[in-house]
Amino acid sequence: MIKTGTYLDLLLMIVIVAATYYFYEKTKDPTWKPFIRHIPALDAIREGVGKSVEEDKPVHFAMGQSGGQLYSNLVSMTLTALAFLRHITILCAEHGARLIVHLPSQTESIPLIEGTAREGFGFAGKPEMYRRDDMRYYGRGALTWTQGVTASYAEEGVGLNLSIGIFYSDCPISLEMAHIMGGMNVGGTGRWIMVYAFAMMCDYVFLGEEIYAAAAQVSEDPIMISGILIEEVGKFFVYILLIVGTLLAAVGLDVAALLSL
Amino acid sequence: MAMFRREIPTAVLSFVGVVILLAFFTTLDIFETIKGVFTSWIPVISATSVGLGLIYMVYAQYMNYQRNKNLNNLIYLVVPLVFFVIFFGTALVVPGNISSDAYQWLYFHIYQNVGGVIYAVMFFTLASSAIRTMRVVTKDPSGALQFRLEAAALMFGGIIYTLRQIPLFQVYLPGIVGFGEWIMLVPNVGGGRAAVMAAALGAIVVGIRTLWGKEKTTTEVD
Amino acid sequence: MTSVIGGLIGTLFIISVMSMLWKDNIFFRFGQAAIMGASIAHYTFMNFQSVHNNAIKPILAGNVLFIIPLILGLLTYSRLRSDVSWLAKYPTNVLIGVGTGVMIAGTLRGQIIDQIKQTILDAFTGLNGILILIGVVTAFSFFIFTKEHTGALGTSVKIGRVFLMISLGANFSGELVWYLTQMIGRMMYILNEFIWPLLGA
Amino acid sequence: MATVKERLAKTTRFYQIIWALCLIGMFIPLVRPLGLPVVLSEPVKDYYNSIVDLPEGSVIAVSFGASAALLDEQEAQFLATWKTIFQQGHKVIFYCTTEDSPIVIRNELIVVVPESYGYTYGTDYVILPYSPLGEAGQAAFAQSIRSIYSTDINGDSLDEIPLMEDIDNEEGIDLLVYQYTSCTDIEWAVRQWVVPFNTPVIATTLGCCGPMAAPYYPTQIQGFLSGSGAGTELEVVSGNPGPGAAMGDAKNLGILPFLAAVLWMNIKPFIGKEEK
Repeated sequence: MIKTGTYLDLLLMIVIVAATYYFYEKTKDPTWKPFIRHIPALDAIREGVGKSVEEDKPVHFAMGQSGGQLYSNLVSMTLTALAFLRHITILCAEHGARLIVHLPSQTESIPLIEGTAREGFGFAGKPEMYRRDDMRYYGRGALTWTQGVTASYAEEGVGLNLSIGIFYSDCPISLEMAHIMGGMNVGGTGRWIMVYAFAMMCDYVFLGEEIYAAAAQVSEDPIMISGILIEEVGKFFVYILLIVGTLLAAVGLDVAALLSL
Repeated sequence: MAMFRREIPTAVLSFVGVVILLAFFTTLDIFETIKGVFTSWIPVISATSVGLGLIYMVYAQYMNYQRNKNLNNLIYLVVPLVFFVIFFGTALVVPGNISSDAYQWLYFHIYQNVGGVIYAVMFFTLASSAIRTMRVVTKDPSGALQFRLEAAALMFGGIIYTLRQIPLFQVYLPGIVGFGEWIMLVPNVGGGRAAVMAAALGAIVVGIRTLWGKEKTTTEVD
Repeated sequence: MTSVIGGLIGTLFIISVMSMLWKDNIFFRFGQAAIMGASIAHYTFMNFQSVHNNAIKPILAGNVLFIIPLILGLLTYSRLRSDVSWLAKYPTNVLIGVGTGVMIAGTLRGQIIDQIKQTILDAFTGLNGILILIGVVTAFSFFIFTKEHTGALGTSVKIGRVFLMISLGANFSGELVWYLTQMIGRMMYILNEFIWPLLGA
Repeated sequence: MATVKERLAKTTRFYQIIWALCLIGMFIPLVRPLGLPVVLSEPVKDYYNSIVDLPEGSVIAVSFGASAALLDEQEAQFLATWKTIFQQGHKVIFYCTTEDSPIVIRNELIVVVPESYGYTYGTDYVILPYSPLGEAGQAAFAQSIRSIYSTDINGDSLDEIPLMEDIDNEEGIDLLVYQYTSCTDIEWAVRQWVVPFNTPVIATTLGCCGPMAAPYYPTQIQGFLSGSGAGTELEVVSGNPGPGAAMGDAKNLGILPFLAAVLWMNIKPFIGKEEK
């Protein structure tokens, strides 16, 4: 009944599901506080909102021109970006900063993004701060998106530019233009290929997978924080496979066949 | 009624996701069939929602203009609509639609041409950020020189692979092709593979949380 | 003549977009707004065509099941009215459900197990393979969040970050040369579509 | 003491000078070509061999996710690939995954002209229209082509097209040419074609995506072209000259001011020119 060639996948899946169950049970204990290493870029978000208020400029939030993917392998990154959107919305509401959200081109994701922003302002007790006209849509493609975002920086100014999500070749323009116009860049993407742009252009960067951990921390939700620990279990599993596999290969076993199970 | 807003949509999400996983892991045809149905729906749902973006775009431009009636905002309100009508109208009305000469002319000289420019602009923005970042040695406030290992690694990978891609250096810098390929196929693979695996684990954990019905962004947003 | 006019219009658009590198100006705004309209028109038209081909035609041919995704797609518009906006959760959740299922299924093998397998196999191919193994092990340790990066872990992370930075450098370089190509392409456009035809060359 | 704004303006002016020099550097070889030779790389050779090693009449699926804006980077790859495939007499199913693809592929085939290789539309090659597939769509295509595409680009039912008669899933495909412009999309091909079905896959993509494709080469993808440089290499190895050569020439001088600026920024601290 189980497809051959998927046994190991299933095993890894079971390990993660079991860890998920275990840590979700743990979250029921209100005294449970796991240690998570500090991610410096997180503090910078609050600092950037403060800077925006001081300079009387808006906070910009972007999850990428193609950051609204709901049905690809990058869906997790879309959801992670939404956790940051909720966080920045609450911070903006608390500090009285205007928030401009640059929507991705995937129209099917707009309901979710708009709902998250609306919910964030509502949660902070300032639903009146939500403005649909600050939800900016620029059509399809890096061209219109980067130009739309750049024009918005030029027209309305940029205090903090928080860019988190799925970024392709759109970010080298949006990040650099925000920098040139005096904005503070904080951001990151799980797409390794574009991390270089964030590392080079941001004042504070989340390197690759750090965005998942950081999203959990900003959410202050025990369930999301437990996700970091679940990931660590997965990493332990990876290290075990790497070490055991290398040792077995060293003694002449056919590791390729074993890992193809 | 509240159930239709939260619990049932979450159940739909979990059901769809779990069926697809079962299709992957099991040999039962039923799951494969249901998966086929769901995956064939995706392009239709996605494509049908396209008008939503147009509505948001026009609304935001209109409200911006209402709030601040300057020339820039007027341009943003009127010009996109004019070009929308020109392109959409040509595609819809002219015989041959997008294959017509008129549409091809618009497409080639405006859409495709200007589409390419934006990436050209990125050459300059990226170059300036690299000039700023790829500084291996800097001075600290006391005037002492500091070596920055990570900037050196970034520059090492960046400059060597750049030279490898430029014909001039391929010809006049012997070994640069092999060295560039080595950068791409050895240290890049080492670092890149780790990053790919870490990001994959992060994605799977978020995915399982989503199917479990515990992902706030999908459950709590109305 | 049509060709020269096309080339002239295209050249003016190129200059308008590039002018933002100098400073924000009205021509840049015009070019940007025009492209926004053109792009969304093309995108909308192609998607309408896609709906027509992939939903309407099958429905007319008797495959009534495609009414469901069509309705789900239309439900996304419920977002425009706050009293029924929750209906949009149905299409988005179907999309996320499919996306999550497909992602998990493929990621386990393609992004994790096969990568481990390849790393182990590489390790026995020589020095380069061992370097890859060291790179994978140390760079992976950077992504550990439940321990401070000190001691042995700290050393591993430092080495790992060097591998990560070299990888980022290579990525940067690939992009830089690509963008350079794009700039050259646009210069070729100006020459071939406008300057040479204008000069009669 | 300069203000932040003044310092920003000063550095921006410095960048603008470098940008202008790069532009001049690119322009010169376009008017006076240098004509330097091309060095071949392994992924390109393997890409080429994957096509030519297939028996004549094999079926190649081309997942075509082109972007019109990125043709400068990929046109040389496309033209050389189509010519190589047609020279070998393979059958081709093009399927369009981006909204630009139908126009781009039609324009490409006006240049290459399959009919000049003795090809007939419908029998030897077919073009399937645009559908926003994404990864789920790739999975669906591999499982059942007709669940995603009911007609070809001309609106004719797939059942009426001779080439598609016996083909409805990955079993009928001997090689997938996976063309994409979003670097991580290579994972879609790996996950939805290679992992479940072991379908041979070669990829054609942008220069920036090469490092991302490299971890999957040569075990999961058999070869890949990244960037216009690789397109030029394929032109050379396949003996099909195209637009790649002129691009290569202009890159030579265009990049030099950037390299000089990076060098200058690294020399500055040693000659006491560095500002705090």
